[in-house]
Amino acid sequence: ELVKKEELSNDEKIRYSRQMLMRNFDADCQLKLANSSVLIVGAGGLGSTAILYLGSAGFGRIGIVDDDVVEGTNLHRQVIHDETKIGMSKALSAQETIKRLNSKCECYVYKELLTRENAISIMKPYDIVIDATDNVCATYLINDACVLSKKVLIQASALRMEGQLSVFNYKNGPCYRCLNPVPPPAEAIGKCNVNGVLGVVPGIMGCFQALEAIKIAAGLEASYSQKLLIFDGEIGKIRIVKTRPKQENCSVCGKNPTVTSLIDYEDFCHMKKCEIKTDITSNN
Amino acid sequence: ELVKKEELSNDEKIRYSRQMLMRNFDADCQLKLANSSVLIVGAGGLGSTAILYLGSAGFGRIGIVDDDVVEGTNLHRQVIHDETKIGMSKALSAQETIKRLNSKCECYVYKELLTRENAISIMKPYDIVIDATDNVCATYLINDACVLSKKVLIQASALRMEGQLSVFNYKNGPCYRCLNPVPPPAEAIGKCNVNGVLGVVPGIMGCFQALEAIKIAAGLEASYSQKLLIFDGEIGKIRIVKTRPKQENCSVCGKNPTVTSLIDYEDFCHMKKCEIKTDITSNN
Amino acid sequence: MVKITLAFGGGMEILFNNTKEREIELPDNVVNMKDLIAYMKDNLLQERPELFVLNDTVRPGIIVLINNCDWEIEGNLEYQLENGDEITFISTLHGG
Amino acid sequence: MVKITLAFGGGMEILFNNTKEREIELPDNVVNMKDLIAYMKDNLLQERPELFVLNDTVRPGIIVLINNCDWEIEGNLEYQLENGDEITFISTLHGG
Ligand SMILES: [Zn+2]
Ligand SMILES: [Zn+2]
Repeated sequence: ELVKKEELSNDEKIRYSRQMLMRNFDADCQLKLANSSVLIVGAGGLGSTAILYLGSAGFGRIGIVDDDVVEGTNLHRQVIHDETKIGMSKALSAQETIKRLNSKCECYVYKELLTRENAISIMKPYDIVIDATDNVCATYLINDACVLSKKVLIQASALRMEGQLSVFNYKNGPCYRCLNPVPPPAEAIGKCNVNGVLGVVPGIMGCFQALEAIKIAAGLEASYSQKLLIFDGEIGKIRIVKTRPKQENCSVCGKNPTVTSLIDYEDFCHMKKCEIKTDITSNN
Repeated sequence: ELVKKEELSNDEKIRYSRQMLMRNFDADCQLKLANSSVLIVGAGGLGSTAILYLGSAGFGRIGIVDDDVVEGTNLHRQVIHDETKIGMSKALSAQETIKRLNSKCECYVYKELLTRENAISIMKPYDIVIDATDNVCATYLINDACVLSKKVLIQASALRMEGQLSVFNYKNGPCYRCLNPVPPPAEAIGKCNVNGVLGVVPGIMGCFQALEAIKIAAGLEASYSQKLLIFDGEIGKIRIVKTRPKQENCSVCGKNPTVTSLIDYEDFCHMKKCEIKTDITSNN
Repeated sequence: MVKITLAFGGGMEILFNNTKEREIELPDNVVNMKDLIAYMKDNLLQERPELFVLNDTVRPGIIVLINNCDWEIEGNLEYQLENGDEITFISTLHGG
Repeated sequence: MVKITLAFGGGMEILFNNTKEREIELPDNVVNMKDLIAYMKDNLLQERPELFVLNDTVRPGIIVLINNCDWEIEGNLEYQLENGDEITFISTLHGG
């Protein structure tokens, strides 16, 4: 548990002064950040900006989960790493960057794959979870773990020049399964290492994830709960659409849930383990 | 001048492979990036993400203009710098980050204030200019210099939780003056060091600037020419609105321009020099 | 004659002639979303119907919007199409 | 009775009761944008009129949108207000 601060230190008051000058974001908001924690799952394209801005905003604690290592082909979009980090754990590399950027932010790393076995315990010390992963199995796993352990989830994805984002399990809003009760057929799922991705597009989406996390932690209202932000960078179109509310018959957050503990997500998503593994290592 | 490449090297083909996998962004697009150059004016909040993503995308050359030094109060939003850079030139600090991230990108720095005397010559070796400054005088100066030297301009700004962006002087579209022939009264202008800014909001806008620059350099269509992207992060609303076309009576890009060389922008914007200077040093 | 706009994203456009937006005029027998999906499958789809439909509705993993609102709120397959409607099909993305 | 929505941003909302969006019913004598600006100045503005108007139009540095389109395209001060219009006033931002 974070030790609850009653007051910002003088250093913090100076460091975050430009933020606290805002009419709608006062010292109390900044103090709430200092008493909040956020876990980012994935230190790849989405994670790069999400971690940079969450690490610098004034959160008391951030956590980074990634079992992958930095590769040269990552660097066109994973700008929290660099050429000197090739071969290094992405989680450690991101932690190093945050320690230089904001030495006062407690930054923990988990150099492992998030699994049904470890997800609940890794999430436990955090208030908010950011899904910055790149595959559908991880997304269902994180969603279910967030519902079971009552964490707000900020989910996003990016492919080619497109991105999608929504906030789940927030103030009685829907979860990812409410919107997506059945996973897509395996052959319908695009991947960055097959379909490609323009580097800055996950950067944009990761920034939006950080913004939502900051607002939620500071006690402002989330903007994209029961809403979906849909960005098409090719044509510059941005849709913010209303989605269905929490579904009574949702299998994990509904009235009579059938998913009461974490399940086998590779099986649920019709994916063989080897495919997932490939996807994560080359692409996270 | 950049030495024109006829072909990507094998290293480049590997490094940018995830980008070139896209249906709508092929090896030819990546080669166009390698043969393009972009100048970023301002290595602050907007510049941080713009520089990170432009430096990593595959541009042949980027340039960074900033006369300011890194301060502790910058670090909640200027994530290209870090605590070890406090007191260092922002332009040099950003260059250091880019050299680590992408050693193949030619990255030049100009540790000076952009002025009516040096603007045209600093811009000369670049195809595209990013206005990532924080004050109205700089914006008019950059606009006029871009019109006079026929450069595409990607202009953005961010304050509190809001951001605005547009592409100017692109394919016979309007310039900043077409939309804003008269500068606002000095007392109506907000500033980050008075009104505050949430760190990640300029991050979002800088990413959008990078995206537009990449698309333009790669020969795709710009999305926000004769359009204005207006973001309100407090309520999560994004407007993309149609603006007026190029104005025949525009004083710099119109049929009978009265501004045919750079002018005194402090005077034009009714600002005393000391105010501008304060604004830039504490805030860029 | 009911005229609607079809919009595509997330890769769905690849199945429909690589156009992200188009206007179409509907034949008289296409009155609701169920009819529209069948009509699109038979007349507009270029390839691989299994990436669009499953059991007379869209396959899992496609976001369907009626005038920029989740179709679940608007009545799903039973929604009665009106002149000027914008119907959007966007594949959920997985990547980061 | 013409009803319109007023929207504010970029700090303009501070001058108008700190609301970013509100519906208003217009008196019969408010028919175009010129009338609306005068009406807003006299009836809705909370403080500092010089931050909103100058010489019977909005001051420089305010983006005016009529149904999310630059008012310059729509006729500027002469635009005739219609029921359901959304009129937006957003201050240009300077900061980074
Ligand atoms: Zn649910
Ligand atoms: Zn002009």
